[in-house]
Amino acid sequence: MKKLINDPRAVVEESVDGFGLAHADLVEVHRDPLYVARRGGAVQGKVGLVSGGGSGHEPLHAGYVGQGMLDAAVPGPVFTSPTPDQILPATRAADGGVGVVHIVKNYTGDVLNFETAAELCEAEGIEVRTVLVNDDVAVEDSLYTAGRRGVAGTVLVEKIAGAAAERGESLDAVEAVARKVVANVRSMGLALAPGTVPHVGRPSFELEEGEIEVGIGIHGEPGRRRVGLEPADALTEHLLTPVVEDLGVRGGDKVLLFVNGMGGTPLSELYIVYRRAAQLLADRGAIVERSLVGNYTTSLEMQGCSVTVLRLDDELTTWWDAPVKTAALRWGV
Amino acid sequence: MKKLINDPRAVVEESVDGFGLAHADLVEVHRDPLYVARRGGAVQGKVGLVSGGGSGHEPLHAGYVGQGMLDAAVPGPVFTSPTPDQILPATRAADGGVGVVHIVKNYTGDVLNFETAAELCEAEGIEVRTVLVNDDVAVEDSLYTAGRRGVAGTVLVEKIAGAAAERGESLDAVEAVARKVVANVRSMGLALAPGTVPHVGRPSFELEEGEIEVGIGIHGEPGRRRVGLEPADALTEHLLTPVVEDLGVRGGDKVLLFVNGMGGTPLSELYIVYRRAAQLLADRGAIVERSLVGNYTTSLEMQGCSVTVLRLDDELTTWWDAPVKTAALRWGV
Amino acid sequence: MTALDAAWADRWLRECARVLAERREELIDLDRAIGDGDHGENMDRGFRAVVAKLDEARSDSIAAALKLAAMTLMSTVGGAAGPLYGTAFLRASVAAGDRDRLNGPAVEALLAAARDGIVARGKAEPGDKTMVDAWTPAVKAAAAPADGEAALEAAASAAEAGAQATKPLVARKGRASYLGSRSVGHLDPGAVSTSYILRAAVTAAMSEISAGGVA
Amino acid sequence: MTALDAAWADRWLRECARVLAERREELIDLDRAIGDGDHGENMDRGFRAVVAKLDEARSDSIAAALKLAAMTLMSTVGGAAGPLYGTAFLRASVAAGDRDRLNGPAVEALLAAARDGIVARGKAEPGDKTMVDAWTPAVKAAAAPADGEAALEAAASAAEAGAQATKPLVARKGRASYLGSRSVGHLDPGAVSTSYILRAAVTAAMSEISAGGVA
Ligand SMILES: Nc1ncnc2c1ncn2[C@@H]1O[C@H](COP(=O)(O)OP(=O)(O)O)[C@@H](O)[C@H]1O
Ligand SMILES: Nc1ncnc2c1ncn2[C@@H]1O[C@H](COP(=O)(O)OP(=O)(O)O)[C@@H](O)[C@H]1O
Ligand SMILES: [Mg+2]
Ligand SMILES: [Mg+2]
Ligand SMILES: [Mg+2]
Ligand SMILES: [Mg+2]
Repeated sequence: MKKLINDPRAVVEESVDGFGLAHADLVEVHRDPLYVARRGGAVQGKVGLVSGGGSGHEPLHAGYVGQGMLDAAVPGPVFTSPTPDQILPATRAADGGVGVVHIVKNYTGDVLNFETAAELCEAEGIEVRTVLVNDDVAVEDSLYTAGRRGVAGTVLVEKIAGAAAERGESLDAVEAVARKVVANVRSMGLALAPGTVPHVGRPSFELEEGEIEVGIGIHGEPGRRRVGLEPADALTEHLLTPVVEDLGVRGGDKVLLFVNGMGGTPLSELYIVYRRAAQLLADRGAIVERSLVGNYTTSLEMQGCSVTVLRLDDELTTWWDAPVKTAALRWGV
Repeated sequence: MKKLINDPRAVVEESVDGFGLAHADLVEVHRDPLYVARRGGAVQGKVGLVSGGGSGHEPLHAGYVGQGMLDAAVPGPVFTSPTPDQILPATRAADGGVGVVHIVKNYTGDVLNFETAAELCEAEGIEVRTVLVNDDVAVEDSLYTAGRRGVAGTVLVEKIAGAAAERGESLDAVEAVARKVVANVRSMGLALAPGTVPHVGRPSFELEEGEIEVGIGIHGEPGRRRVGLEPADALTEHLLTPVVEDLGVRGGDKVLLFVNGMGGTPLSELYIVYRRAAQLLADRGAIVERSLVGNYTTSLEMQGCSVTVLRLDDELTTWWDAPVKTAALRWGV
Repeated sequence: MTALDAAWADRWLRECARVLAERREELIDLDRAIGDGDHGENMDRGFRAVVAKLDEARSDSIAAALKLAAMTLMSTVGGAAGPLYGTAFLRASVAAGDRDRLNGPAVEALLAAARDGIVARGKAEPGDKTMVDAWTPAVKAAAAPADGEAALEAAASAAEAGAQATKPLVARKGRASYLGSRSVGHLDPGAVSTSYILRAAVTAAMSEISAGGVA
Repeated sequence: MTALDAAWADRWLRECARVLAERREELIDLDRAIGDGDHGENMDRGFRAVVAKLDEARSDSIAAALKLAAMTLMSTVGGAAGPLYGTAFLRASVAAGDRDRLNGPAVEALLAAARDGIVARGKAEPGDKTMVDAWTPAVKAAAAPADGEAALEAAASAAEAGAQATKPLVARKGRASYLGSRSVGHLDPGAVSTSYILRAAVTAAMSEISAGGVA
């Protein structure tokens, strides 16, 4: 394992430390327990927004703490959800007196830890609403699974709900818009090569030369199937087709197209995927109104990408365009 | 070779195509010959700013085209400088009637091609000033080399000169501030693992397990020396020390600290490097006033990073903070 | 054999830490196969923290030791296993009440409370290929013996068999469920760690070594 | 042997394309060792484009063919080699003037003009481990023969020797100079491609095949 790290067990703390130093104008890093809060603390009268999950997906979530997005982020160990005793103080730090929304990616670990934390928060008199993100169409949503996973669509939920909260919308309204994004966003990813979890020291999975995993999760969990490597255009179609079919995209629909890198793939390749995805959407008569291309929800240095489509309406577009000032997403301010 | 590409020889064109589609609000992509210009064309009365070079360093340079930064970018084939017949129309597209600055990374190929293009521009009556960026302290600047290479510091030159140009400074003034950045910026990088040039199909160099290249260039050119892998803190010191010594950083100096990823290293690791670099600067009494952390000047999917320090004064800080609206760098607007 | 008293509870938790550190790689490998490869690290981190807490202040009752373990696991393990084992130890602590020794029925009550806590949180049913498949037969096996140590021994053996029996199952809960039928042919890591935890309880019961001696 | 006329110039450029496509990998490897690994790709791309241009419109003079090559190389090769070879062919074209056949002194004049163009652009001196180390001995060797073909043959052989002689040198220009003494022990890719280009001129001179037949 070759990594720019010191002690494999100190990776998260040292990295968050560096993040706090580099973005001291935006965030405050709290230790014991570890969480990242917006500089200056909770905004009174504003609905608080908290997200979190295992580390290794940077810039998710700490990179999205700031004006117009999250009030606090809770980083767990690499690929392991954080614990209730981290989530509780993060929620306190985000509470402006009118309630907090927890944005939780749908993994058993995250769900259980946020659930426990929410109980503790309620006991303290902080009203918590939990919005589960489950955009990954690679996993069947049935009684026989833990349900769909939350992947890159999470960034869109955080951005849009964050904008609504920043503009002073009520707890009900912020929760509702977050749920609306969840209802209208779908994703699917693939991997060309695995990443390596520092404390494990070996790649998360093995792929033969010329073999890829379609439907990969952001923790290197296996996906739908292993197939041979194909040209980017064909691979893009394997990702986009289930996404738009599940979402039921029709001619005339306005969408946001988001091509996300898994961390180890060059930006130039993501644009090749974007190009084909945009063509395929155009072929279906959909109108790409907004775009996002880059490494926004990663899986360490995994090579691969995911394609996310969000069906837009005027409300979602307005919140998407609203100013945001975070380490990883910034415009209008 | 596993890559999200179609034809290895069409990588640059397809990628720039996708870039143009994703950022149609910011840029226009021109074909035959290929270059990327700011949407809406040259701003009359504004000094034009053009940069370019081999592809494979994305988001450099096309990602920096837009308000407050470049007017045009000229992508060559992967790791190969563009040709004069691309640079010429890009310069025309950037010319607002008061001259154009070419920002050129100091490589023989880039220098020769931009030089030829500049002659052609002058023949057309466009006044061109060329600013060579040569921030890489890994290479000895002597009569016996082609001089220092231009690496990640280029982003800072483009941002700061771009801000000055946007505010309507004269050709002399824009050239002067670009030269001031060059005079005050130094960088050094290292690689843990190579990238693969698509049309070559094999990694650019070989490193043993447990071996790294210190002083690597952004084309995988060999650096100062191969050493054993060490903890991130020690490696950061190997990069930062020559940078600050060459720059002659003293106690009380205000600096911008920039930790750049080479494309295949997780953001979390870059923050671990940032953390140590900030500590080392503090130990020397330098004051880190501004920061930048991320993949801004890459080398395909190479794993590694570089550390750049820019000595700031009030003028440079003002231009750094000025609004910028490009695909890869955006704030204040 | 020693009594199942507060000193035993302390030794049990320390033995868990020792065994899970030893089995860290194995559990990582099981989780890599059908999950995300962190189960061994999570359990090792959690029980290491439990021992650190025990070293700070010796618990003077079974209930106190189990509660300390519950709170520590909850705040250090993370993932799915953290809240599940945390709830299990918390419910077990409540079931232990002010008993200073455990007999067979008490062992059964304690294990049943733990299992019920896991089911309440995780909503898994037997056969879903989770740790429930180790806990459920363990509770059942603990019902017969009157003697506490014998009940533990029966429970541990049943948990081991239960863990082995997860191999042919299709996972329906947790991360492994994403794999669908590709989860067949692998042991569930949480069921295996459960069997180690229950076996540790037996080892602690047979051990003459005083609590402070094992780390 | 055929005359060194316009048809020969056409065949020369096509032979360059054929040889450089064949040597693409070899030149990539030489450039990977002490540069950035693109020289073979750059030269292949450039001469492929030259052939495409020749196919569009047959040049009816030596000067026209060389100028077409110059402009095409300049706009397709990129890197250091593009402007250098572009300048070389442009100066050679000027030196060819309105000659419709080349004798020995004309060959020498043409090669000297090419070399001087490269030096003017790149500022390398002999011994800097660049393509200049192939061109310089080539120009010198071409001075003796009165006959054009013999001059080319002498030039090509001298360029080959010159290219081989770059091996022990320390690079002082171009990308390889960053390596300092680590560049010792490797051939300079541009010197090698120069030797192929000059050898191609000889092959074209010996070839009976009409211009259209070689692609
Ligand atoms: N809903 C559930 N109910 C009971 N046990 C579960 C459930 N989900 C997961 N588990 C158990 O948790 C184990 C995985 O734990 P761990 O790897 O630490 O967490 P994560 O899956 O979050 O990475 C599984 O092997 C399984 O035994
Ligand atoms: N200043 C120079 N003068 C003459 N030849 C040079 C000079 N710099 C580089 N070269 C030649 O160019 C060759 C490299 O060409 P190429 O790989 O195509 O370009 P780049 O170095 O830009 O990647 C070298 O092998 C050398 O022969
Ligand atoms: Mg996990
Ligand atoms: Mg090159
Ligand atoms: Mg796991
Ligand atoms: Mg080269």
